[in-house]
Amino acid sequence: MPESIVTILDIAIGGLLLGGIYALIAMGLSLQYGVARVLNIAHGEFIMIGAFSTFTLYTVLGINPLVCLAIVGPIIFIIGFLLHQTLFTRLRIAAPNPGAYEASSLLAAFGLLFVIQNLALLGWGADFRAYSYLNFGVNIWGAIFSANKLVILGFAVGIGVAFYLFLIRTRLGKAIRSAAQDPQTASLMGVNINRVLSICFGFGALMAGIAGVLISMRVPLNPAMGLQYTLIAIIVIVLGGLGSIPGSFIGGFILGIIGEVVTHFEPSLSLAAYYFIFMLLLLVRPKGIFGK
Amino acid sequence: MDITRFKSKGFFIPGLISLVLLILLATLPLSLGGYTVVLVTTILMYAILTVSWVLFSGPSGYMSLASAAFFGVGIYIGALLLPNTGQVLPLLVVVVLGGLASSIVALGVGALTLRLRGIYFAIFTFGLVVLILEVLNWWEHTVSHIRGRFVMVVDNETIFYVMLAIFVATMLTFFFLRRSKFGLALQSIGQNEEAAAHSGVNVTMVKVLTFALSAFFVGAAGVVWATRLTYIDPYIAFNFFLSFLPVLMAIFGGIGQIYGPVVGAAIFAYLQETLQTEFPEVYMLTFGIVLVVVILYLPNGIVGLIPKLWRRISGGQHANT
Amino acid sequence: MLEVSNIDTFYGKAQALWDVSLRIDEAEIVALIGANGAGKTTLLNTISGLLRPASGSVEFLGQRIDGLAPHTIVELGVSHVPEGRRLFTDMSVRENLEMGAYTSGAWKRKEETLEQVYQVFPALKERGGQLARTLSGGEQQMLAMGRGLMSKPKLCMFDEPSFGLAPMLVLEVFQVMKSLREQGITILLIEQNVRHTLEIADRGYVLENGRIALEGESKKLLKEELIRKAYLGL
Amino acid sequence: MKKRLLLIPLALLLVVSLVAIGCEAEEEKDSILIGASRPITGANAPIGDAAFGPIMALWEIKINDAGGIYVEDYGKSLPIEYIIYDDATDVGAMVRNTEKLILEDEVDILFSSCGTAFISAQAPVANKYGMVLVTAEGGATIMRDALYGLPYVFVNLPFSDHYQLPVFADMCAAAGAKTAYMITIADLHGVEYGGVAAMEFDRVGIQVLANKSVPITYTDFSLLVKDAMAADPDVFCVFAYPPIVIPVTGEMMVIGFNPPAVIMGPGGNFGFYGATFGVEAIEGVSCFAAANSKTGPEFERHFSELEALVGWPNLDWWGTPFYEPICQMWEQAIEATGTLDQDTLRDYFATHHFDTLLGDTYYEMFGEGGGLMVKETHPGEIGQWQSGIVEIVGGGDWPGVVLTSEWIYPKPPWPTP
Amino acid sequence: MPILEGEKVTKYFGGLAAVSKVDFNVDQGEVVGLIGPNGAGKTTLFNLISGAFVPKPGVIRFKGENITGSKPHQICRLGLSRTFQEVKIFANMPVMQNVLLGSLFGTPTGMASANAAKEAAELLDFVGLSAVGKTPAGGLTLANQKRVEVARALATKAELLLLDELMAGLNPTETAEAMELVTRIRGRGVTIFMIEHVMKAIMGVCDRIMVLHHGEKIADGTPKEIATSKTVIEVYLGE
Repeated sequence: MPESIVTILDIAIGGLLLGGIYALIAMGLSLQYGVARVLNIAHGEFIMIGAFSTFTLYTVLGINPLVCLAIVGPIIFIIGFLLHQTLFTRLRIAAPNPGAYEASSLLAAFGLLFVIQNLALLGWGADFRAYSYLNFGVNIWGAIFSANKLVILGFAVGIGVAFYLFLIRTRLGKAIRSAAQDPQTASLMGVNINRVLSICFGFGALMAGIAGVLISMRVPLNPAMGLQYTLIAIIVIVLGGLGSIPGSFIGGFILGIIGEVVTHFEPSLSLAAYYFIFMLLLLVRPKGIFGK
Repeated sequence: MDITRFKSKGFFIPGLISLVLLILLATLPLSLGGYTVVLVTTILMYAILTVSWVLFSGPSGYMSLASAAFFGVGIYIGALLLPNTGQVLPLLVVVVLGGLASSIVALGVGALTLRLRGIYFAIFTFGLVVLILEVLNWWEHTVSHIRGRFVMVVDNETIFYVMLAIFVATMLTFFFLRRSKFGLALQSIGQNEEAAAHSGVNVTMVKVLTFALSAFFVGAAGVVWATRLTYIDPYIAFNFFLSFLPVLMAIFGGIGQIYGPVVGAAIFAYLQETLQTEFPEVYMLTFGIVLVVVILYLPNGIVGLIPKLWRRISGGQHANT
Repeated sequence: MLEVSNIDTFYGKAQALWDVSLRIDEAEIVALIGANGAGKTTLLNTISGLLRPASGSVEFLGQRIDGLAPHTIVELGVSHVPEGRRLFTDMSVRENLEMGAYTSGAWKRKEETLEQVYQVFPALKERGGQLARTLSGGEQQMLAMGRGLMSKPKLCMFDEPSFGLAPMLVLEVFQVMKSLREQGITILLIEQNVRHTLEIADRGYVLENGRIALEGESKKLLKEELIRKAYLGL
Repeated sequence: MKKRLLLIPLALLLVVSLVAIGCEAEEEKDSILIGASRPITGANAPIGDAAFGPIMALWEIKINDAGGIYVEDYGKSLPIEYIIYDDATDVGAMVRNTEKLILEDEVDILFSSCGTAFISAQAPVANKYGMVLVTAEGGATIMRDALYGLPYVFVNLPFSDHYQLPVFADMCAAAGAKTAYMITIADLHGVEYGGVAAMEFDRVGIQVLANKSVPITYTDFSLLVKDAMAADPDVFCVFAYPPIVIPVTGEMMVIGFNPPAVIMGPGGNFGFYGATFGVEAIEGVSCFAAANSKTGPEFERHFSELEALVGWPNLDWWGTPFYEPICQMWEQAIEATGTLDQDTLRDYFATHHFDTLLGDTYYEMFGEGGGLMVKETHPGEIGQWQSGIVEIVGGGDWPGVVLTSEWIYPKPPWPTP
Repeated sequence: MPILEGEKVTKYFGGLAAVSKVDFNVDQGEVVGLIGPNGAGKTTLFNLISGAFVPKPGVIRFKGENITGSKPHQICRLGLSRTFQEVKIFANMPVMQNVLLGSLFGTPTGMASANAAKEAAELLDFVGLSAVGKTPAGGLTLANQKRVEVARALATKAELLLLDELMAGLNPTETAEAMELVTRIRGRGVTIFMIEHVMKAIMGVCDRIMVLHHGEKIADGTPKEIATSKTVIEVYLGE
């Protein structure tokens, strides 16, 4: 196959692979912000917790990282659910209006960021932790990608599609969508709004935790690693339109591809490009690519 | 408490009290010296950032996360014009230039972001910090090939007095703006921008000018801060935590009253420093818990306590509603 | 059927309802009349659980429901069609209706109920797949009412269903009310259009400044001096 | 209104008085106070944990078990006592901590913060107050330029042109390498190493095919590594930190990019680099390293003590051999001068030779300014992973250099999965 | 002489014309009503006149001057002021300052503070809100909030006032009071262009009525003509 086509494949598939993880973390944040109205700046900390847990389970107990998904995911869901039930539900009830709740929950999440990071530091220490898993090449039409990245992409797409179907098809999914638009009216329909919002927050945390499990196969871990992912997630949810879960999913892939294209030409500007495009989009189309 | 008071009255006695306390504060380095000066300088820096944030974001309702960008611009101007290799311009001139540079950035950003409201404005201004950081970093890395800049070393007393002067200027501006026609217009924008526009307020101009004004003080403080840091690179200058801190400190202190942001900044800075130095292992944990507890139990910030306590002290009088 | 006894309700620190009592019998249309800000919506919100009374009680079919969460109250058979329609604008017409049948009992029978609602509002059937936001004002109101009926309520509370509708559509809304009552649904109705409301209602309450100022049979109320002056402009 | 205005300065005064209460009166000297602002949290925490931090901990035990350091001014041996503040990897906090240590805690000795940018900012601050600062983690040529104006600052760690990259370039040229490809991190470290490497490769006739810089928070290196592979260089340099070095290594294994020489730094010089991939997998990867257990008996003690304290994955074969001498020099300087007076100590550091882990140790002085540890003190510059350990394979041409193994060129292939 | 004229005023949202080629004029001193079914484009037309939207294509002239493309605050300062369908007041500001804002910023030259305060006090008295001048506007009843809006609009020295559903949500007594207020405003020499659903009100106070339907003007005439127009009855009034 000609060189240039392989390069284009490298960029395109590489972008999708990168985008998969972006999509996953952005969907999680989108649930937490778009539905539960918590701009969870501690989102990345759940990624970090997921990653560290996997590291420990794999290196100490020898549990396969993919099996960890099934262990870490539910636990982080429960942590997220309980956090929302105790902390954020209280704030929501106490807040005089939705704007005040957004502000107070953002700040509470900021506090949470510190608490979780410090607990991780006490638990795991500050040292770099890394392991290598499924780190071998898979050839796709001449372009080679590591197997763990393909697995990450598979999970991201699988979870994204499954979650989308869940939202569209199921009763709880519809409750979540209605709560996203108008929680008070949803409660008048019989939706237990506190529980549904907590479930959304829990799902958001779950997606972050799963992203953490997957990321841990590729990058070194340390307790301060979370914030960079939170920032990416914020960019993506704006790109996809605040509150739009499919938007976040597709937005993640778009950002991934943008990242790879810029990296191809000038890697040192890749992050600048993210923010530039993000800000440009805010100016030209603040509702996001898929917002109405 | 009427925060929208427009007509000014009774300046003399409170002005006199402020003046006396200001003199006390100004003579502080002589009486206490040493690290106290450094700590108070830090608190003044935080207070300038917080009050400047409240100056614009408080009444207008636009949550700006651009503080770190303005501060960074000031720091960079400081580093460029006050290098360790030899002073180009007097410190005070550079302070003003740093303020102006930040104001110019704010004017540009303000003009661009007029259409953005609510969380979009907040996210945009935050993106600005990272964008400037990344572009500047790229510039230093591939164009100027300068790997960090040493800044002129200035003695602590000078830093303190210049910071104090900027603080006083910020407070006076804040105080008079709130009671001016301009402040009223800004507040009307915060409550209903559309109605303000249709009532004859040039909303664009009011917003952009106030944004630039608030940026001026932050930029000026940045110049002074550069001389304290003594060495800067883009990552040091554009520290995006400084975008969040003023918001936290303002809410921590409460933005209903004029002294709220100052109290918030002072307590916050002191708490942060004490925790970070005395309990470094659990500093973040304690800090996070304090933050969550304040949000849960003191939604109006620390100064929200004062009216409550006052009422209790003065014998259970009820506040007028 | 519904017994509201001596409730006081606060909005934040401000008291909105003072010692309000109200009774609704089976298969009645009860009208709730009052100026803007008199506390009508607050009363509905208190009944449906969005607000909690500071004192007093609300009983539905003999069971205390004050203090229960809104979703529990819906399960018991009280439906609240809120002011301003409050549709889920990004969901389809059909999904909006399905949300109306969210309670566990109604969910199982939702296809059946859907057919019944389509009979009352045939226009909704044609537009089933459309997003709610794309409907006209009148259709949106129909959808809000239809959604309120999907939970198979015993008591249905309507908050200004004719607000913002052109005169022709207002009449249609009142027609629907009448036909619902004929189907055995008890109705609590808030309306600005006092004359029309009292004409179809059995009984009425007048709220003024958060207190019940008058109550009685609609026909009598129509003749009351206070009503004639304040609400009918006579 | 009055209440309002009153409260602004009152709040400030309150804080001020709290601080004042915190200050204690002078007591009889019963310990040597050593202050340090360290990254206990934040991005630099892993480095602080693995590098100078453990050296400080070991030294405290050693000195205090021996009854302290004899200081003639006080006529007795004084134990050492640390005051360590967290700077959360924030330069502003580091500056504030440093000033607090100097002004409020009045420490006798200031120990260094962690990271090149941090040291660069700490040096002028320490110098401003006349505190001797011997730097630990980090160092760069920009520091050397500044040293002329910083008489109280002494730099220990070797850096790019002093003398790592000249040695590495010579090694590559001698092995027959013709081309090089560089990935550098977009910060001070990257600029420095990228720039100096370009000069050194040019000097020995190696063509630099590309120098790609990447932002600190970048995580996906697939395209870059593929680009590097397409360029087919003889030497592949990654001048970045562990969060970049490790994924780049992973990518190289995935696509089978195996140039004859690979240098990873900093990152490759830590035990956890080997632990991540398994030491067999990284056979032949080069890094910056000064010494290992085989360099000499003192080094064997040095590394075994550290390993017992922090574990093998946190061993650092580049930094710690230069950090332990910091402590040893302080001890010798205090005992020799009999004082904790900073000016006296500064002059002692500037003019005397020390006997440390590294052997004869001394500084090259920059005019009236500070000092840089002379390159003749370095036991080695370049390491390479061989059979599970970092062997020292490159160094200068002075007598103190101890190479523990031959450089393997070309590097053996990555293992097949 | 027309104080306000519109020529082929058009506004598209997405692909749909909310207002389509509407010609209109309002004469000095007139009270003109604008009616039509929900979604007919009435509020959009007001937004176009007051500068919130720019017509494309179309031209709007006020006092003979082309104001197409002018900003809302510029149009306001020329003497064209408005109220809103959903009240837009400054809820946390005292009633007095709501009005003051209009006289400080909305007048052609801008007023000195003392004059502005005097003017605002006079207007509060005019709309009957003197007693609540210091109350935060958000605490008032809907009817009174609408009065605050009217006073604020008048404070800008308005020559033409756009009233968007002044009576929506008011009870009959309040509606009657609002009609009386409209008459008194007219008595001050202010021209009025008003959207209204309450037919009794609009028939009672207007000199002339325009009817919009699907963004197009379908009728324009005296209340009597409108009430008997076949088209209007068909699409709007019903039997």
